[in-house]
Amino acid sequence: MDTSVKYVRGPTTHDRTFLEEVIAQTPVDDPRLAYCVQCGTCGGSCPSGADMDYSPRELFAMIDANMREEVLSSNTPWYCVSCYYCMVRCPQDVHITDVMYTLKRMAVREGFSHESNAKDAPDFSETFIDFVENYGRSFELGLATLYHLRHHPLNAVRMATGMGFDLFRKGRMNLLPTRIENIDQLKAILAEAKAIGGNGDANL
Amino acid sequence: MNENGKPKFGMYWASSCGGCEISVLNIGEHILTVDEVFDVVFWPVATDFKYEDVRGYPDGYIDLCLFNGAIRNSENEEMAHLLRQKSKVLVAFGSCAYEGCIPALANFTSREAIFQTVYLDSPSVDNPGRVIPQPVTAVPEGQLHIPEFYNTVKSLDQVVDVDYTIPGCPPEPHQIWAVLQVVVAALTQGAELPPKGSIIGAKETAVCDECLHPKSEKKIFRFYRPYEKVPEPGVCLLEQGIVCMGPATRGGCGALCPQVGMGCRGCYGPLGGVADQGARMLSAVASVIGVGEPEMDERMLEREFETVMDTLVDPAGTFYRFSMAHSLLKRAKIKD
Amino acid sequence: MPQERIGVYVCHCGSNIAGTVDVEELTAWAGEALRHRGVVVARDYKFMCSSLGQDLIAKDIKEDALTRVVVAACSPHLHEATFRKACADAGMNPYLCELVSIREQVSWVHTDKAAATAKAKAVISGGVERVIHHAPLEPMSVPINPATLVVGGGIAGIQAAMEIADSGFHVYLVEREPSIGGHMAQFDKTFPTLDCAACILTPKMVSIGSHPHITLLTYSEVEQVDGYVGNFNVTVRKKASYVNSDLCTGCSVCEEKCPKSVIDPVFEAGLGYRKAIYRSFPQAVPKFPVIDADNCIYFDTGKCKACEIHCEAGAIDFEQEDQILELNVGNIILATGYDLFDARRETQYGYGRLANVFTSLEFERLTNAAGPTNGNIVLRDGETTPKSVGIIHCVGSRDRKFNNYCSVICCMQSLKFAHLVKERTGAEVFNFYIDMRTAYKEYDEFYQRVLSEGVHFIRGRVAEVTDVSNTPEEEDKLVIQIEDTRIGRQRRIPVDMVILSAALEPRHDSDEVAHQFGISCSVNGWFIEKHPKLDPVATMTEGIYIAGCAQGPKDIPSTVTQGAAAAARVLGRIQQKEMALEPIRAEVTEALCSGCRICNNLCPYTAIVFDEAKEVSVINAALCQGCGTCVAACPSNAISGTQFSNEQVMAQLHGLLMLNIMEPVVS
Amino acid sequence: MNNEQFEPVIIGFTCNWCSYRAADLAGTARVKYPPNVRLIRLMCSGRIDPTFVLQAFAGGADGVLITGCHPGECHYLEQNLKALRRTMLLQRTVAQFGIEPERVRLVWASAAEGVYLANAITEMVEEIRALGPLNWPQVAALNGKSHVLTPAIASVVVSEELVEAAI
Amino acid sequence: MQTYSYYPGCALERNAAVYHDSLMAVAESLDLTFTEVADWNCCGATEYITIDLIPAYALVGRNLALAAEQNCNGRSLVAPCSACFLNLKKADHYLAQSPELNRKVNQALAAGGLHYEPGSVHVKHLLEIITEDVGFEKVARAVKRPLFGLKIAPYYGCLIVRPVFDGTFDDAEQPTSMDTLMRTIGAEVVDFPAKAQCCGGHMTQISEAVALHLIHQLLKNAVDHGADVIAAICPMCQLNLDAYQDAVNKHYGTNFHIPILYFTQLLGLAFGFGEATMGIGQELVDARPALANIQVKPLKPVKRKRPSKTELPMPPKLQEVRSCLKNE
Repeated sequence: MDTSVKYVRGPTTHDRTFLEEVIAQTPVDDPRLAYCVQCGTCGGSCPSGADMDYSPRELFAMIDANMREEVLSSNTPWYCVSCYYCMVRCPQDVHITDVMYTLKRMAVREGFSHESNAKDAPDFSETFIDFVENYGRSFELGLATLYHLRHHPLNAVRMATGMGFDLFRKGRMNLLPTRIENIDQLKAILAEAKAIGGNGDANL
Repeated sequence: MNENGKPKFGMYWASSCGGCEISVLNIGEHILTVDEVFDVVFWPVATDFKYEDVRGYPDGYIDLCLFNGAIRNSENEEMAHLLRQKSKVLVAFGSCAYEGCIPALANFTSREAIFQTVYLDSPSVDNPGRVIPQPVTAVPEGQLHIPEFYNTVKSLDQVVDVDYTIPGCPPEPHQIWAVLQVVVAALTQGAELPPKGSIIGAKETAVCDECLHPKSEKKIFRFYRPYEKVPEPGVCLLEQGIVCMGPATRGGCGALCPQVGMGCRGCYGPLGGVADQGARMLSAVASVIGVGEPEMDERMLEREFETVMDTLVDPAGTFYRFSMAHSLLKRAKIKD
Repeated sequence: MPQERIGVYVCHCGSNIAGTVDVEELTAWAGEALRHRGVVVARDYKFMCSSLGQDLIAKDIKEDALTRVVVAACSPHLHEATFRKACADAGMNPYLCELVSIREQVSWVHTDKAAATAKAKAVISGGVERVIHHAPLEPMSVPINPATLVVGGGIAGIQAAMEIADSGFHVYLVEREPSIGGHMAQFDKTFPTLDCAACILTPKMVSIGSHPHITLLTYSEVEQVDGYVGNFNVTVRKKASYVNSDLCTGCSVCEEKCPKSVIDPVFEAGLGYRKAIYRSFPQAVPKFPVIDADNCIYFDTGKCKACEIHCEAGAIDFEQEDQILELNVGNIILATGYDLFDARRETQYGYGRLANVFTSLEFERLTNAAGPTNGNIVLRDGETTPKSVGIIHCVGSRDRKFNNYCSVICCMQSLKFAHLVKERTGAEVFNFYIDMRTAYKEYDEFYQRVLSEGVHFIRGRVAEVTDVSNTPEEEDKLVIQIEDTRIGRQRRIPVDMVILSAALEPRHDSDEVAHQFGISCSVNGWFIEKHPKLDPVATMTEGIYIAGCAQGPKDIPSTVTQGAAAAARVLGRIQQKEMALEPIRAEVTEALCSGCRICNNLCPYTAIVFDEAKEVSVINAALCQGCGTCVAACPSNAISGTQFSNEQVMAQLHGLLMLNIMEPVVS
Repeated sequence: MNNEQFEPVIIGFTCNWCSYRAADLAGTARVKYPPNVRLIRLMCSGRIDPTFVLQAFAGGADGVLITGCHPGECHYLEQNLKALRRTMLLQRTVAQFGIEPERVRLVWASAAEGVYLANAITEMVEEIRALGPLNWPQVAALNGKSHVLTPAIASVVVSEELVEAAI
Repeated sequence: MQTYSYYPGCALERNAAVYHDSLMAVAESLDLTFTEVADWNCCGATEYITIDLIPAYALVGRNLALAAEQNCNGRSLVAPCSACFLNLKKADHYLAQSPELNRKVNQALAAGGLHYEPGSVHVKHLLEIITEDVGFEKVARAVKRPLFGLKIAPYYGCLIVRPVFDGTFDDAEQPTSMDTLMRTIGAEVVDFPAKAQCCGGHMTQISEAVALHLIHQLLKNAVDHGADVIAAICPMCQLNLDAYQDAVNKHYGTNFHIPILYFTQLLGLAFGFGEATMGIGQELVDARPALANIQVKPLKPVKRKRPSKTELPMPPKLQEVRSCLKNE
């Protein structure tokens, strides 16, 4: 990006391909993203809204303006806590949380996910699903340790001595993950699912 | 050939059960009058005339020809054309000739399926060569021909021009006699014949008009097949849920069936101006299904209706028992 | 049957039709291909509905001895009457003219010219086949009863009733509540001029109460409506008020003495109290109180009778019963108004949970000098004057979960509130809006005025009103959390009072009322007008008119305009003295009826009766509405339906499909 | 038959008070839908006579759309329920004739639902397109005169000329 | 006796084992049988969906398919974890809504020999089953030792009340079912306006500051209103409020010591089970001091201060009029 340009370059075309792409990759036929009236109910409702670089409302306007790079490198989707306040309050019934998931997937797929200050979030998700794919169950101790060892070695130490240790002491953490019996079946399903999804996502 | 000067009478039996012929005989001693008035020149069931004889008659030779039976095969059709050519007045006699009747229920299936059942699948069949009738068979001596079996049964008026129609399965003897009297009067006293195309030997109103059961407003909550219910005497059968085609069927029969507790089956065909007897009855019956309120949720409504309609088994067979060939659709579509 | 001589007329409608349908080809085709069906003239013209276009038809009828006319133009709902009249003027029975739609149903909905032209041919072919089977008909003429029923005594009903009664015709004004006045009587000031609502409304109410041509039926509801335009039979239930209005002087001593005080959910919007015997408000018209039997101690326990004891006129009558009145009227105006959106349903705004969240109607009472606080703007404790007030727009409006429409009045109302708060308390005022809608005479000027008064305007829809405090300054306050969309940031604004500008909703029973009067409601529940632009106060049902918020949210000027407009329409009808009804009826041919009685319970208007002597069913032409259900159900073809006969429909069907064989549909 | 996309012909019966007005509204709002449907105005969906539907099929229509006011909103109070009953019974009946019941569709559309009606029409056109042509005149003409039986059960072969002659 | 299929979810295996133990005990007291779906897998939490769409739905789809397969007489599927509950319910809902998604997910399931027909499993949260299917009357009958005097802040969190699919059983903003449930077992329910706010979810791992802010807000709100205990219905909520209380205190200089118990633990105590059986003590903030507040007799009702003459009436609460409202 040309950082010398201080203003947001206004969209020069009325091309809505990015908007259409986001809509197509969000489950249910119409996530109603095109109906956003910019009222800001989502931004106002968001528990982590104060820390987002763009409010969801702004992000939707940017999607409509085809500002692909700016949208996908924003921390906004990664700061979504999936509380669904925006979705139940949105007067236009935009499926905001689902759109956030879509943006996260697009960001991961297109290599933007480490652009924002929430750059650890995708790794947390990936560590999580590693366990799910190999064991069929998630695994708190392993997840925490692996994730922190990879990204926050200092935290890993703090985890092990502090709260993590407390949890372990109280018998609230497993040392070994549980593996489901028919893990082969699950693997086959996920492999097929990935194949159908193609490069991450299929248009829906 | 006008040896005795009497008008010439013919009767032919195409695809039908023979009941019509019996019904003619059932006019009792009046049959003697028929013999007295007419010179029978063709009546295979009663007299020994051959097709060749008919072919030999001049056109319009037969004054009155009663044609009973549907057009099921090429022989029926050929005879329809022949008799049309040789007759002054051609009458579609009985339900088969008029509207296809029971033979036309075959229009719900196909020739192939019929042959399959009759010549191959039926448990009593012994047909190791899997032989199926062919219109033309080559033998050393040459070619053998038999009539071709059609896929679709037709009514007489669908192959030739018909002057009058006498409905009924079979037409009631008193109606036959009434018609014959009119014809005899026309032939002997120069009285006027009804306009061409008329349906004669029947009434202008429905069977209900003749039915003695008192009638009231109708609301049907479930349907019964004849074996499912002993009808309450003196109550309109339709009101009891027994499908009675009376309201949609031309009267003239004397409402014989409903009077003995059997719902009218519709053999006298539709009333004047009705294009499709089955659709009429369907509309009437559906209109008086008693369940369902406008306030109900749509799904609920549909469920209620479906429950009632589930008790009406085989609606097409019920509504089109006699009129299939003459209905708007004429036959069913058979999937390949 | 001798062949008819048919004229086919194709309208271009400017480019509306001609832009999508090849009208020249269509016309040439009709003249050629349909000649064997009797088409002797086929013409196209730029605007068939213009007088020149009509003249064209009239000329052909006279010169070419046409016996049938088919016009291919717009929807019959628009111009059927026009072309029928043109034919009638030229000496042809108007019912021998058929208008087929190639605009609404062809040119406007299709894009491919070839396909649209092909479809237009089919449509014309259908019309030609159908018109062959038309029969000349004579409309039925009904006298118009000059009396009118107005339902609803708000400002719309008041206006309509006044206009008609002032013209010398009788009006029955039916109102559900004990007094007329409606919502307007609850308001203090009206935007944008800020006149006092009572000052402009009360004189009108008084003249209604004393008008010689108005029968005022308050505390009454319509129970049943029968009949048709010109001759409606209306059954009204006048609820027992337990006060003899012939004796009552309206002194209000009974109200003072009544020991039972209850919250008044209607006039005081739940913010104030009334007695068990009450008038809605002191200037109520009529002036007589009613006893609310559900809350009356005497009706509950058999003891008390304080009102009776203190009534010098002896007007209290505990034995009074509901009265059923039968009214005969020629026309009906429905002005049933609106309900306020129940703001408790938007849980995140805390109404009903948080004391200092008020609805707009509550706030109207709060500012009203005759209201529970004598016009003092105070918090729910009744004492504290707020130092900061937030006003939230679009509560329950423009929201797919509740009402997806704009309630029209909320922006202006909120501006009025902001002004009043500022003027009377000096508090900080925040308006939270999605879009500011001030489109009407003097409205935006009012916005400018409020802007100049130092009111804060924050663009954004409030996310929530909460009592969860994060900082000391938020303690004991209502915190309004919002994204201020001007800056793209979340803001938390602590205030003392929140006012919710709640949506206007159709009356909760609008569906039932519509059904009762035989009109329709839109998806949202508002009564549907005959035409949204050109006939906004008439309905699809002849003789029934609508006015005011029952038709859709609107402000006072528009409401009054509609009331007057509906009255003008009714007056026009009354002046006609009689009117022609479409001769679309079902008839039994007795000679064909077998008396099977299939049809007998199919008619919702009980127009079909069974003649026991003749054993045939008979249709009462005055009651028949022409739906044709019995025609379709008659198994023996004994019932025929004029203008929608089996022959006509079957012929049209044949015509529509005939073309299939001639020309396939073009994709 | 050419290999162009099959364009079905659908006859639509509309109620004067709701669905015909919905169709008008669709026009006024310039909502687009395929030109395959041809509408007939009735006063009420209760006027629908199964005969009309069968006549439409017999006359070459590929589908029939019946439209009326929503239950509870009938201009004539509850006549639309009669339309519903007739349609449901008719669907059962035509199924026995080998006609897919989907070819008879009942849609409720109020006068306000122009877009909804247009969508319903579009949807139906696609559905019928997927079902393929019904071609009833050809079906009814199949009386077996035209083809020769082979010893095995002959599949139905229809000569073009004969069909044309029959039509 | 009502039987349900039971989907515990990963957390209930270990971290929230007390939730599992206590709910099983409570179920028995209420005549409920929970049959665990054999060989269930993780629901993917909120993580899988952020990486890959079809696999995320296929993952949940496998659970639904297994539940449907093993659920021979049309029982409902109960999930005690709010995230699992939502994932299962949402997947079922979206599969039904989107034929394309349904086709793809079922194509994936077919690779494992499974098939799921949307709508065939009715997913319910444990709280929904206890408050709606069982009902407060039956709960009241099972109470042996009412929790008189214990001040509870019922904490619902997000995913049980949001998003609103057709037929969500409680209000999305101010739910009340657990309030009534806690009153039914004799406890005092404190006003807790933050009851449906977010606990921060996985933000503890991504931006601790954001998470601590949210946890702090919840703890403060409960404590401000005098709660002894917060009742939780989701392992994630419990973990965040319990395990990060220390961190909140450090970060904000506060001194919160409010125990977070699963609502089933509280039900169990009221039904007469011992503290040990209910796993009391496994929480990081010890609940025993708070539980000592339980009285033998109910507290005297606090007299509502007489409304002043000037006070204006409040509108009735929505619940009281809910039945007569449109669209409810």
